[in-house]
Amino acid sequence: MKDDVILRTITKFMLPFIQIFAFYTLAHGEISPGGGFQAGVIFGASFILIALVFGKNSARSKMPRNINDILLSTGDFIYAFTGLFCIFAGGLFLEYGKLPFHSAKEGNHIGMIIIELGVAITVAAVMMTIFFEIAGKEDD
Amino acid sequence: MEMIQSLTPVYAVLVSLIAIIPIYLSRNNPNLREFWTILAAIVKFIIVLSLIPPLINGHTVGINLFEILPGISFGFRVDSLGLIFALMASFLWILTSFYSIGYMRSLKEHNQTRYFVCFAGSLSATIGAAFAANLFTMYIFYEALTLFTYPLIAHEETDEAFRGARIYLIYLLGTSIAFLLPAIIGTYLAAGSLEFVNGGLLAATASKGLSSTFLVVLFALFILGIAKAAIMPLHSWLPNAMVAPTPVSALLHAVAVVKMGVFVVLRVVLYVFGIDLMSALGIGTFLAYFASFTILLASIIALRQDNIKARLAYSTISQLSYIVVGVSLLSLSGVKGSILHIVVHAFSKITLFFWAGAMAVGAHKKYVSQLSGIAKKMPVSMAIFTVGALSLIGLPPFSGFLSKWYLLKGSLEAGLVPIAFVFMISSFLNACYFLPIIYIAYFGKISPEDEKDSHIKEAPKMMLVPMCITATMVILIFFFPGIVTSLIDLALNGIF
Amino acid sequence: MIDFFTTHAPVLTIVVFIFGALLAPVFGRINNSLSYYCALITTALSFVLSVYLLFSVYNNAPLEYFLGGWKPPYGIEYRVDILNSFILSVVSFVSFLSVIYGYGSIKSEIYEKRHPAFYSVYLLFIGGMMGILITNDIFNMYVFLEITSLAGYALIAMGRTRYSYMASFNYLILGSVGATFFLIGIGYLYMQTGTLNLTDLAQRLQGHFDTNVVLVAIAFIVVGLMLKMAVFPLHFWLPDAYTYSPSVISAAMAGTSTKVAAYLLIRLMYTIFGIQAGFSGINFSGIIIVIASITILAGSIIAISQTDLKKMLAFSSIGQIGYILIGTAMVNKYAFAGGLLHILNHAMMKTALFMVAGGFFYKFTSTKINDLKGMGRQMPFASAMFLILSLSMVGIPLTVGFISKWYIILGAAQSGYWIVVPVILLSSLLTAIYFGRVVHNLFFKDSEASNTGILHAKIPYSMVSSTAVLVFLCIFFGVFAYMPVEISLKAAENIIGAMPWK
Amino acid sequence: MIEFIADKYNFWIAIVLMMIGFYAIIAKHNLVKKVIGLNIFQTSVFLFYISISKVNGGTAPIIWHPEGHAEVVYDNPLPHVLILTAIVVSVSVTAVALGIIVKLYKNYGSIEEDEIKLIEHNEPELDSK
Amino acid sequence: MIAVDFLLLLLLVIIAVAAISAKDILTSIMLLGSYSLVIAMEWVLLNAVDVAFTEAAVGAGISTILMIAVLTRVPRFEKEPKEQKHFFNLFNHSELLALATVVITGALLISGTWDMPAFGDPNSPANSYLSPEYIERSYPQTGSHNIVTAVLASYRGYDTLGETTVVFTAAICLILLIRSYKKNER
Repeated sequence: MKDDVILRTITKFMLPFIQIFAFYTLAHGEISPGGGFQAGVIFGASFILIALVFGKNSARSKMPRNINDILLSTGDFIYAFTGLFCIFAGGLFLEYGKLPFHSAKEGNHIGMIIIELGVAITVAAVMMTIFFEIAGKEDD
Repeated sequence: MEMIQSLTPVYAVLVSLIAIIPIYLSRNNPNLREFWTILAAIVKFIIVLSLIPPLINGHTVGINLFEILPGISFGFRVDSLGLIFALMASFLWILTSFYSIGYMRSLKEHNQTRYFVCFAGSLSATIGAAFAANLFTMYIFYEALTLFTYPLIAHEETDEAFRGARIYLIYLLGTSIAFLLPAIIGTYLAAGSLEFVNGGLLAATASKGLSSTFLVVLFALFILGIAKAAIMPLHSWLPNAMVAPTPVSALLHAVAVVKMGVFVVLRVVLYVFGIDLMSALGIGTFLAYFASFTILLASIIALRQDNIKARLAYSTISQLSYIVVGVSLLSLSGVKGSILHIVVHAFSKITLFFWAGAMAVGAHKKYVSQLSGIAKKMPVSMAIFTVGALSLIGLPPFSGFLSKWYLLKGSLEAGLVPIAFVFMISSFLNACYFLPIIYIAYFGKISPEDEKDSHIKEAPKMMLVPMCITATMVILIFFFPGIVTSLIDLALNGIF
Repeated sequence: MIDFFTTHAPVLTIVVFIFGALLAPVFGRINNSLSYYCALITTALSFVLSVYLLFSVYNNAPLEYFLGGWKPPYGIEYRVDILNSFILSVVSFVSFLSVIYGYGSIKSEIYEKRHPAFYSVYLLFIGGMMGILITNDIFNMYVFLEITSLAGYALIAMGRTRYSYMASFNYLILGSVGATFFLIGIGYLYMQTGTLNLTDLAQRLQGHFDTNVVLVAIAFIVVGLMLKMAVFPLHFWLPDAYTYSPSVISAAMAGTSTKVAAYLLIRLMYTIFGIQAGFSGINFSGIIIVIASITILAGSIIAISQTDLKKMLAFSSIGQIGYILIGTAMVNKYAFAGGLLHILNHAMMKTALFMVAGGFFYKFTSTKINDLKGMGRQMPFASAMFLILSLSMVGIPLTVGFISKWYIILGAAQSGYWIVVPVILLSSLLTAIYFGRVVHNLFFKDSEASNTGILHAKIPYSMVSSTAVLVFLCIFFGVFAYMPVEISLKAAENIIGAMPWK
Repeated sequence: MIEFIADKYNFWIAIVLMMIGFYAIIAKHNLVKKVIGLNIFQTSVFLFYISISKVNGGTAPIIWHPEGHAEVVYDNPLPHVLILTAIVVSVSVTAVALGIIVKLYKNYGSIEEDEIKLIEHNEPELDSK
Repeated sequence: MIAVDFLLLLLLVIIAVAAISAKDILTSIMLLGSYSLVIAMEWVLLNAVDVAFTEAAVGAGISTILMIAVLTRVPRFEKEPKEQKHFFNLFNHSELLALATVVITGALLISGTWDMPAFGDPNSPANSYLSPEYIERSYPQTGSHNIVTAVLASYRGYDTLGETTVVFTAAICLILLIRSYKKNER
């Protein structure tokens, strides 16, 4: 598919929109369908699309394996650490209400956004990892 | 009878167990290795001897090491019954050790280290069972003995040896797991404890309304589970185990294994069920008849055996049942006779097995039919055999007479005249299978090849001396029975 | 501080695994051995925490922990009582020792660059099980069940043979089917009750036991868990999985994974299915006892015919799971304690046995029973440990194997399930036969020229010492059984209430 | 009778779908087919859960107008949450299964279960990796 | 409404049967993708929009791509099974046995639905016990308009941590299983 001009052009054109849509899904997870997981999948899918259209090397150069591996842990770490932080803030594990914000409701709200971000990062990294590992070596 | 808290019985058990380590470590130096064996045997005997004085003064010695589960503890308790067994076993271990050295070296056996290691382990298990304070401890040592003697029987590592050892293991482990263990569990369920009690552990529970069927079944499980006593039909491991080296057979058939079997039967009858409960249930009489069947049948089979060791094995099966019958008579003389017979038979039969080993080493003979005229070449051995054989037949002035006397008296005391007849017929049968050997050895014609064969000579001194000692003991006990009977009386004090 | 610690200990026990698993691959980028220490510290920490939990709940009331601060049934609840903290301790202990063992064996069996990922997956595997054990929310159980299963599939596939992949795939399919059955069961229960919290579920199920929905839900949950537990007709995946996985994984799995599934079944049986009551005229405990008896006998019989040591041990594990089931299904204090003790005892014995098998493999790259001839001379220490463990498996007194069997038999006699007694005795005999065969090969046969493929001259101390610790404990708890017995009796009392004598 | 069917047909069809997937898992020898069957099986279970959550006349559980939303009937949100989690689990299992299949093909040159077992039976390899 | 629902479900059955019976695995995979899409539509119909979104992204998107990626490395067509009798392999060697198992399991499941609350019953335990509470509390307590997100991230936030860990597990498992290294590939 690497030689199909139309496909390449359209992909180039669409990619920013896909990624912006991913962020939209993440940010609007609380008022409309969507959330961290879906956002992560879409964001990961955008890289898979790059790999499909421009080749795996090209995708890998945009998202190197090392960074990908670290992101894999980072997202879940943000989530779990938020939970742990709640303990130190005087609450129970994952009790966002005790986070140092104005009110319990505020804390809950912001806590949810933080963990959704964590989920999105991990899921995006996971989707890329799964695809790249299953699809084989970078060059074939 | 107060209990003296003392670790002495523990030491008695541990001596030979610890001796395993130096024996194993000095595996490359046979002399040193044998030195350790002998040393352990002697130390053990001395420790056991040191237990006599407190017992004479009417105490028991013991210790409860640890409680494993509620009501089940691991502990030792030395009473005179156990002491008799332990004395006999540890004394004969010294002799057997010397004898083994001579036997193993003259036959240049392989794997001698394993042999001596397992031998030491077996002795620990034997003493442990003798001194066990409860059924649980006894069960442990019962199983341990089975496991320790397995390598000894398989020693030759031929197919036949493995087969014999496998049968041995299947019979003994199988019955003990399938019958003895449930019996112990049943006892625990009924009595809530497993300690040996003088009047009988279960005697107290009889009044609590336990159904007699349950108790009879329990007793049947015990008897089936103790395959080491070789009561028919669970006897066939014994002839099969004859593939072992002769010192092992001597140990198995005279001292450790089978004697532990009947010893456990004694413990069960006297200390778990108790005389009163036994006679109330009527199972004593039943057991007496059941075992007397073994006495007769085994003697008859022994008549037909040409292999020396097989003949001795069947003789052992029959003699063991003497002891079982004796105790199941439940009369004072009967029990006394049966305990005495443990000792007497041990000395007599180990003499005979030593003799069989001497025949194998000195003359390379394994069958009765080969022995004609052998007395000319091996006069000492044959004299010793004669002593052992006559003792087992029950003639004075040999100790066999004493125990048979008590047994006969006991059967009349219990009012079981048929049993008395069984004893008499069996004595006659004993004569039938021992006297021919003596006859052909002394009066038979020696074959020309044997006449010329210069290899046929007396066994080495290392073997001959222990034989002489045991034979002397056979005679000594007849003239000085007090050594044994005073201890027996002590043991029976609390029971009758 | 102590208060803070006690309050948060339940969740920390699990969360350390998540952190460990996340950090292991990151640290592994810096230095491979860092990931090893990450695994070591994580398992050690969780072991300390779970023992702390055990003592805390043994002396005081059960602990509750509301995750996110939401009260159940709205939020997820952790509930620690003696039963699950006991198993938590067992699992974390076995996993800790396995990590120590792995120091030597993983190096030789797994390619160096995979170590960080390996340790990470290992931590997830153990952490998932710990999560199942501690939670009081049935859907949370499912989530953690999947974490541990997924990690388990990958770990099994890391074995040295190519058939490991097939073993892993079969496990994956059957495991997923089992988990999905469990999920279906949860759905049906949710349909009937509208809640997922176990305590709440138990209350809301009262009076609904005779509905089809609940019966089907129970059937599916039980079948799903039995798949995970490898109970006899559903055991296909287990022998291959244990045989073809790396030594350290066989050891860790044998000690933990099936027991956790057994715990799940026990927990559900007693808290929500109401095994005591018996509903709709179905004798629930009778059915499980029959299944368990068949499992015990079948596992033991098939084990006799095996030619591979690890496979033999695997079939033996199938049989031993039956003991745990049979003990806990009898609704008797002593039998329950016996089954519970068997979780500890079998974990120690089987883990140690697989460790010894791994030692043989380390040295000779073979676990065929025929290749083990004469090993008694070449590896006397390992063979001696194997002998002790075999005796323990048979149930010789003064070893742990005896203690649990004793209590199960005692309970069987008390509750009148006499049929159990011959089953256990017969299986002890069968166990003696198949272990006797191996011991015979070890000590009484001369080594043959075939096992010349010696990989390493010497077995590392890490492998020997971790095995020796377990063997020592097998004897120690067999002699001084007081502590585990007390704990499990109290757990049994709490679960089924004091039963009158006879 | 018609009413009874109308009440239950949703569940029944979900169950039928489950069984189609389950059949593929058991009966198919092709490993990819097994994974496809597993996917169908699990997805159908999810359908069953979502069917539980439906309330007649309800709307999606999103509060559009926080003031006075009490009159609005919402569907049960809890099964949705559970299934969101379960979908993730399902795709994770699929990914791992596919990874194992790739490795199996590399080692055996086949993705048919019976062929692999035959190869292993005929030429078992110890320590082949 | 019911008609659309029923037709979609019928379509699902047809697609499922076609997917498992196709010999060409690529066809199977594409059918599986469409199965996911149709089921997502069904879920939209049942008002489970979040789930539908996820299923469309994951089931129809990622899963399909992954399977096709695998298919580039393995044979495309399913082979006819060789007749092979394995005694212990009860689960594999007979389609009849499989059919029997499936029928029994299905019958059991359907028998369970007999006394279930009706589809869409607002008074069923599931819909009347916890769910009203969630609906009532979620906005005041968390400020989230989407109740599903609120329950997912807050009330059952720990499940979601588990879920994130599951995907993490999947990725790390794949790294462990098939990541190839430059030298000395294993």
